[in-house]
Amino acid sequence: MAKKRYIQAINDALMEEMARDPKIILFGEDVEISMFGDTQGLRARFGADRIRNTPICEATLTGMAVGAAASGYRVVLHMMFSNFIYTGFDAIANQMAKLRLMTGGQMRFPITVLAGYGGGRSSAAQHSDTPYPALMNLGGVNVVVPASPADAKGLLKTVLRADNPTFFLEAGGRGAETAEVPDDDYTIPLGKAAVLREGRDVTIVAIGTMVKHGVAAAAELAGKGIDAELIDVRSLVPFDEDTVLASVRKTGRLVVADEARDRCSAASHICAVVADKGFGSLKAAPKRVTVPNVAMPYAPNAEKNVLPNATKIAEAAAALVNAKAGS
Amino acid sequence: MAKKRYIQAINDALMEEMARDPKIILFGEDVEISMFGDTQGLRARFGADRIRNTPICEATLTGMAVGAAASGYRVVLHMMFSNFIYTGFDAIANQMAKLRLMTGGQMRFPITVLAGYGGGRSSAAQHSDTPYPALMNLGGVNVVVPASPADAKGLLKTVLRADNPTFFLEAGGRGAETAEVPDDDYTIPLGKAAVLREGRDVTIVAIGTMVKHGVAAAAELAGKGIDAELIDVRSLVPFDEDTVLASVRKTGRLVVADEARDRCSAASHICAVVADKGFGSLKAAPKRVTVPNVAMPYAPNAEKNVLPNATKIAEAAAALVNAKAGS
Amino acid sequence: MNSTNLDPTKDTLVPLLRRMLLIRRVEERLSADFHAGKLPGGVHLYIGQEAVAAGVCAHLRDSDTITSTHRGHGHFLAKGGSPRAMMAEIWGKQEGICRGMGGSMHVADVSKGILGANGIVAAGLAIATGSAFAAKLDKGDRVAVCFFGDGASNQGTFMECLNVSTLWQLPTIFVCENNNFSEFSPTATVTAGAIIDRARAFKIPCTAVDGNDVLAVWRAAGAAVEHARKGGGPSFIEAHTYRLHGHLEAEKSFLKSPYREDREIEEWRQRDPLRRFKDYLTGERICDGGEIDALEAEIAEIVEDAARFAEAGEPADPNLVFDIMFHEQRA
Amino acid sequence: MNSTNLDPTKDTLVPLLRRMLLIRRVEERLSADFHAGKLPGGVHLYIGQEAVAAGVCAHLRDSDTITSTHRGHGHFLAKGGSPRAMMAEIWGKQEGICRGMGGSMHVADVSKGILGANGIVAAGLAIATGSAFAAKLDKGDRVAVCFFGDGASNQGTFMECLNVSTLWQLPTIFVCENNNFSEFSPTATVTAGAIIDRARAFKIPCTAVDGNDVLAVWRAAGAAVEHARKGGGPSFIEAHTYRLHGHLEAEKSFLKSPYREDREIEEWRQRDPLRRFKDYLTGERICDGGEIDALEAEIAEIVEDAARFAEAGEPADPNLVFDIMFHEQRA
Ligand SMILES: Cc1ncc(C[n+]2csc(CCOP(=O)(O)OP(=O)(O)O)c2C)c(N)n1
Ligand SMILES: Cc1ncc(C[n+]2csc(CCOP(=O)(O)OP(=O)(O)O)c2C)c(N)n1
Ligand SMILES: [Mg+2]
Ligand SMILES: [Mg+2]
Repeated sequence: MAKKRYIQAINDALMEEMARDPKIILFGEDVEISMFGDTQGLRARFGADRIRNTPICEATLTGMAVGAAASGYRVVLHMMFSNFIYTGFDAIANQMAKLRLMTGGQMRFPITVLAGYGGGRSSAAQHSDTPYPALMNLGGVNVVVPASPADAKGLLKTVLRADNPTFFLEAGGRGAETAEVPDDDYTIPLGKAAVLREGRDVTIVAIGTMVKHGVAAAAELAGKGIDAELIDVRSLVPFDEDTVLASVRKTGRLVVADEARDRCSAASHICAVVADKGFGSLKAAPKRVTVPNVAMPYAPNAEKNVLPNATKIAEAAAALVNAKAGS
Repeated sequence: MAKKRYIQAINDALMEEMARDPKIILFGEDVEISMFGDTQGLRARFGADRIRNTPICEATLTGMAVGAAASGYRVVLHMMFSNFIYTGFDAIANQMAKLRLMTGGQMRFPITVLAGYGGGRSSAAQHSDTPYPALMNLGGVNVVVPASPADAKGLLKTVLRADNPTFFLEAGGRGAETAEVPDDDYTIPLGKAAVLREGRDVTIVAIGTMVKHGVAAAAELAGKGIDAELIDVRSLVPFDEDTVLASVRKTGRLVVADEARDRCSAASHICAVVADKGFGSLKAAPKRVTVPNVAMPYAPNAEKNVLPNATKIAEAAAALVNAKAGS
Repeated sequence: MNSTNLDPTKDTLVPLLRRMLLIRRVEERLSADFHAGKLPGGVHLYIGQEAVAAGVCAHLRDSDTITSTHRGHGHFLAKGGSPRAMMAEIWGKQEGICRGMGGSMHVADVSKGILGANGIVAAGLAIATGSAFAAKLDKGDRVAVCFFGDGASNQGTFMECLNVSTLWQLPTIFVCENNNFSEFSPTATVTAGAIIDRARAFKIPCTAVDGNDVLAVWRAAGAAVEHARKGGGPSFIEAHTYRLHGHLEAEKSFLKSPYREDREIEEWRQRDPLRRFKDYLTGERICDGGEIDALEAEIAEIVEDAARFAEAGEPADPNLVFDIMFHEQRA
Repeated sequence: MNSTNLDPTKDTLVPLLRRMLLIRRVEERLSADFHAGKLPGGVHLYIGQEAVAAGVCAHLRDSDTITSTHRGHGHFLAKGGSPRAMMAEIWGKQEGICRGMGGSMHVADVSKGILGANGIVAAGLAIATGSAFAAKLDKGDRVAVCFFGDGASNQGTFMECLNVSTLWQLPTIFVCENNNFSEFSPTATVTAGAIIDRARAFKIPCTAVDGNDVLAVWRAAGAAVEHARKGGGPSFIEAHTYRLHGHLEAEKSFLKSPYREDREIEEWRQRDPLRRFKDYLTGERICDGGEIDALEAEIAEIVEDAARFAEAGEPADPNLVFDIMFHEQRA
C-alpha cells in the first residue's frame, strides 16, 4: 500500500494497462500535456502512435473511437470536461450505444471515455455539468464514477480490459486527494457497490463526487447519535441494486446524494428502484439530495447554494430518522 | 368542434400562430415538403423568409436557433426524428439550456423544437428513440409531449407564445389519429396534467405515446373490476406534481407508463417524486412500465417485445391492486 | 466511356457488371416486396447509383473497411456481403446478417469489412476515419472507404474528418455520391459552392467523376486506393450520379406534390449506369448478348433464392436484445 | 504599417489605441488579481491579440452583434462593454454584467450586441450565423461578427456555418484569430492545410492579415463589414497573432514542462500590437508622447475604478438561479 493521489491512481492504471496490452491507444485534445494529469507521461512512454493530441472536433473523436474499436483497437478517448461530451454526443448516443445491437452483436466496443465532471470551482455552467443521467439512459454504455484513488485504479483496470463502451468519469477537482492504493495488480468489478460504513438507522447512497460529503455527513450524524450506513455506488451502469436494497432492508431509510441535476437524475432512478423493489422495507420516504434543475452559476456563493454537501445530506438523513422518532 | 388528425392540429397551430405573430420563423431539413405533414403548406403561405429548408447540419441549426432567438425572432426548429437531437445536442445542452442563466437573464429564448419520437414501426435504433430524459435533466428547457390532437394544438400555441426553449415532441407515427379539436383560439397551459379517467384503485400516469395504451389499459382493468385513474402528463417540464400526488392520495397506487428507456426515465423521476412527497399515501410500490435498457431492435416481434403496451400497463396495475387484495 | 492509362481486362469488367446487376436486381425485388407490404420497415434504394459502389469496391479486399449510409444495400453487396443474409435482415429474420436487429438502414458484415449502413447522415465519416487510423497503426496496407451523400457533405464532420485524415495521413478514401438530392431538397438549394472544393482545401488528391460510368469510377478509385495503400494518405472522389427511385420507397404515400420532374428522371434513365455499361461491353465486343443474358439469369436465380431464403426465415429472437447489447454483460 | 486606399484620420486612430489600451490594462489587472488569489474562477487572457478586437469592432454599431470565445474580455471591451460591469462579473458580484452568474468565460451585454463569450470552443459560430440570419430577415444593414480561434476552425460547425451563411447570403463575418496555439498544441500539429482555404472553398471574400497590425485588421474588417451591410453576404478574415500570456492564467500550476519557447514569446513581444501602434502614431506624428501618456493615465484611472467597483460589489444573489433560468417560470 502507498498513498497516491486520485489522478495518479488513474495515471498508474493507464500506464500499467497500456504496458500490458499493446492494442490500447489513447487520444484526445492535449492528452500529451494533460491538463488534469491523468494522461501525463504516457506520450513519452508509449509514443506518438498510441498517444495522440487531436484537433478540437468532439463529434469526430467519438465517431473515430467507434471506428478504431470496430477495427481492433482498444480505445481510450479523453473528452476533458464532461460538457464536451454533448459536443460529441451524436456518435455516443446513436453509434457507440447502439451499433453492437444494430449489427446483431457482430462488433465489440472496447472504448473507455474519460472526462472530468462536477462543479465547485467557479468554472461556470459550461464546465461544471454532471452528465451521467443522459448517459445512463442510453442503455448501451457503462458509467463508472470512482470516488477514491484505490477504486479509480481498480475500476479503470477492469474497464480497460473489458469490451464495452464505458464512461469513466473523474471527480472534477479531486485529483490531488490522497489515499492508500494497493501495490499489486488488482481490479475491481463493475456493478459492485462499496459499503464504506455500516449503520442501522439510515442508508446514504453517494455517487462519485458526493462520497466525500457522504463520509462527512455520516460522521456528523454519528455525532448526533444517528448511525448511518454509507454506500459508494462506484458504477452507475451496471448498478448494484442488491447492496442498496439489502441496506435499506436493514435501515428502512434512504438518502441518495448525487451531483446531477435533480430531474431524471441517478438519484431519481435509485429512489425509484428502491421504492419499487424495496417498498416493503421503507419506513420513510426515499430522499434525493441533488442539484436543483438549474445551470451551474459562476459566483462561489451561488454555486455553493445549489451544490449538495455534507450538511444537506446529514440534514436529509436526520429528518428521516427524526420523523420516525417523532411519529 | 371538428375531428382533426393529430398532425393537422399541429399544422393548424403553426398556421394560426405564424399568421398572428410575424416574428415567428421556422426552419429545418425539408420543412417545405414536410415528411410528417406538420409543416405542410407553411412555405406557400408564409414565404421563403419565414419557412426554410436547411442543409443537414444539426449542430449548427440548434446554435442558429439560439442566435436568431437572441436577435429577436421566435424560432421554430424542426429536427425531424428525435435521434437527430443528439447530433445537435451541443448547442441544446451547452447553450439553449444555459445561456439565459449565464447571461444573468439578459436573453430570452423563444425557441420551439419539433421532433417525432418513439418506436413501433420497425424504424430501428437510430430512428426510434424517446429522448426526453436527457432533455429533462438539462434544467433549462421545457418538454411537452401532447397525446391528442386537441392537446397538441392548445399546447403548441402556448409554447409558440412563450419565451422559453421548449421541446415539443410529437408522438411518432400517430399523425393520422383523429379526435375532436375545439374551433376557437384556445391555449393549454404547460404544467397541467389531464385526468382522462377518474378512478379509485390505482393511478396510471401515461406519457405521450403511452396515453393511448393507458386508455386501453384502463378499459381492460375496468372489465376486471379495477377502477383506474388515468393521467396524461401533457408536459414533463414543467411537471404537474400536484395532480399526480392528489391522485395517488386517493388511489394509493401508481403505475407510470413511459416509452423512454427505463434507467433515469421520466417514469423513474415521477416514481421518485411520488415516493418522496406521496410516501404516506402509497399502499404499494410505485411501478414503472418502460422500455428496457436496450436500443430499439428492427424486427417487429423484437420491437414489440420491448415496447410498453396496454397489456403490460394493465398487468402492472392489476398486480398492485391484487397484491393488496391478497395481503 | 473515358479512356485512361488504366486498362481493365475482361476479368475485371465482367465482375463489375455482375456486381451492378446483383445490386439492381436485389433492389428491384426489395422494391416489389416493399410495395407488396412484405417488409416491416422502410427502404432507401440505390437504383441508379450502382456504378459507384461497384467501381470502388472492386479495388477492395475483405480486410479493407467501408462505411455506408441509409442507402447502403449497394455498398453491402458490392463489398461482398451475402444477398441472402441482407434480404433476411430486411425481412427482420433471425438469419439476417444482423439477426434482424438492424434492418435495411444498418446492414453490416464485419467479416467482410462492412462496418455498416447507418441511419445517421454523415456518421460513417468519423467511423471510417477511426478505422483508417487503426489501419495506419497496423502498419499494413489496409484502407478505409467512406461512402456518403451530397447532403452528408454539409455535416461538419466531413471537414473534421478531412482534417484528421490529412493531418495524420490516414488511408481514408472519401467517396461522395452526389445524386443531386438531399432527401427532397435539390443539392444546390442546400449546398453552397462545390463540394469538391471543400476537400481541395486540404490539398489532398481530389477527383470528380461521372458516377454513372463505372469505368471512370473504377479508375478514380483505383488511383485513390493505391495512393492510400502506399501510405500517401487520404483522397476524395466526387461521383455525380442520380437515384432513379424515391428517397425512400414510401415517399409517394406522404408527398403532396412531386419534388422533381418526370423529365429529369427520364433523362437520367437514359444515362442508366447499367445500361451504359452493358452497351459498352457489347459495343466493344467484350461480351456478347448471350453472355449478358446468362449473367442476368444467374443473378435472377441468386435474387430469387435470397428472397425465398428471407421469406422462409425464422422471426428474429425477441430476447436477443438483452444478450447482445453488451459483450458478456446483460442489458 | 500597410497602406491601402482606406485612410484613417486621427479621429479613428486614437479610439483604436484607446480600446487596445483599455483591453491591455484591464487584463493586466485581472492577471494580477488572479495571481493574488482574488478571482473565484480562471481567466483566459487576450493580451497580445488586442489589435484584432479593436480593429474589427471599430466598424460596428451597438445593433451589430458579435459572438466571442473563452478568451472574450477583449471582444467585450472593444464592442463597448463596460469595464466595471465586466470586472464585477469576473469577481462574481451582483453588479456584474451577468449578475455573477457567468463569469469570465461568459461575459455578455445584449444591449451592446455582445451575445457572449463562450466556454464551448466554436459555439459562437452558429450563434452568430443565427444572428446574421435575423439581421437578414430584418432587411436592415446589421451584421454579425463571429470571433473564433484557429483551434475552433477544426470544429465542423465552422464549415456548416460557412455553408449556411454563403447559401443564404447572410451578413456573417468570420474572424479567425490564429494565435498559433490551440490550448497547448501548436496549430500545425492539429490543423491540416491553411484555415483560409477552408473558407475559400465557398468563394466568399477571404483575407489574411497581420493580426498585430491594428490598421491592417481595421482595413480588412472595414471591407468585410461594408460588403455585409450592402447585402454582399459573408466574408472571412484570418488574423495572425499571438497570445503573450498562457492559455489560462493558471497554467503554470499544472504544466510539467513548457509548451513553447521563451524565445518565441520574446519574438512576439517585439511585435506587440500595442507597442507597434504607439510607435506608428508617434512615428507618423499623429500623436505625441504626451497625448499617449495622458491616454494611459485616463485608462489607468478607468481600470482602477473598475477594479475597485468590482471588489466593493455585493456577492451575487445565491437564489437568482431559480428566478432567471426561465423567463417568467421558476426553475
Ligand atoms: C443526422 C441526420 N439528419 C437527418 C437525417 C434525415 N435524412 C435521412 S437521408 C437524408 C438526406 C441525405 O442526403 P444525401 O447525403 O445526399 O444522401 P442520399 O439520400 O441522396 O443518398 C436526411 C436529411 C438523418 N438520417 N440523419
Ligand atoms: C467543445 C470544446 N472542446 C474543448 C474545449 C477546451 N478548450 C478550451 S480553449 C481550447 C483551445 C481553443 O483554441 P483556439 O480556438 O485556437 O483559441 P485560443 O485559446 O487560442 O484563443 C480548448 C481545446 C472547449 N472549451 N470546448
Ligand atoms: Mg444525395
Ligand atoms: Mg488559438
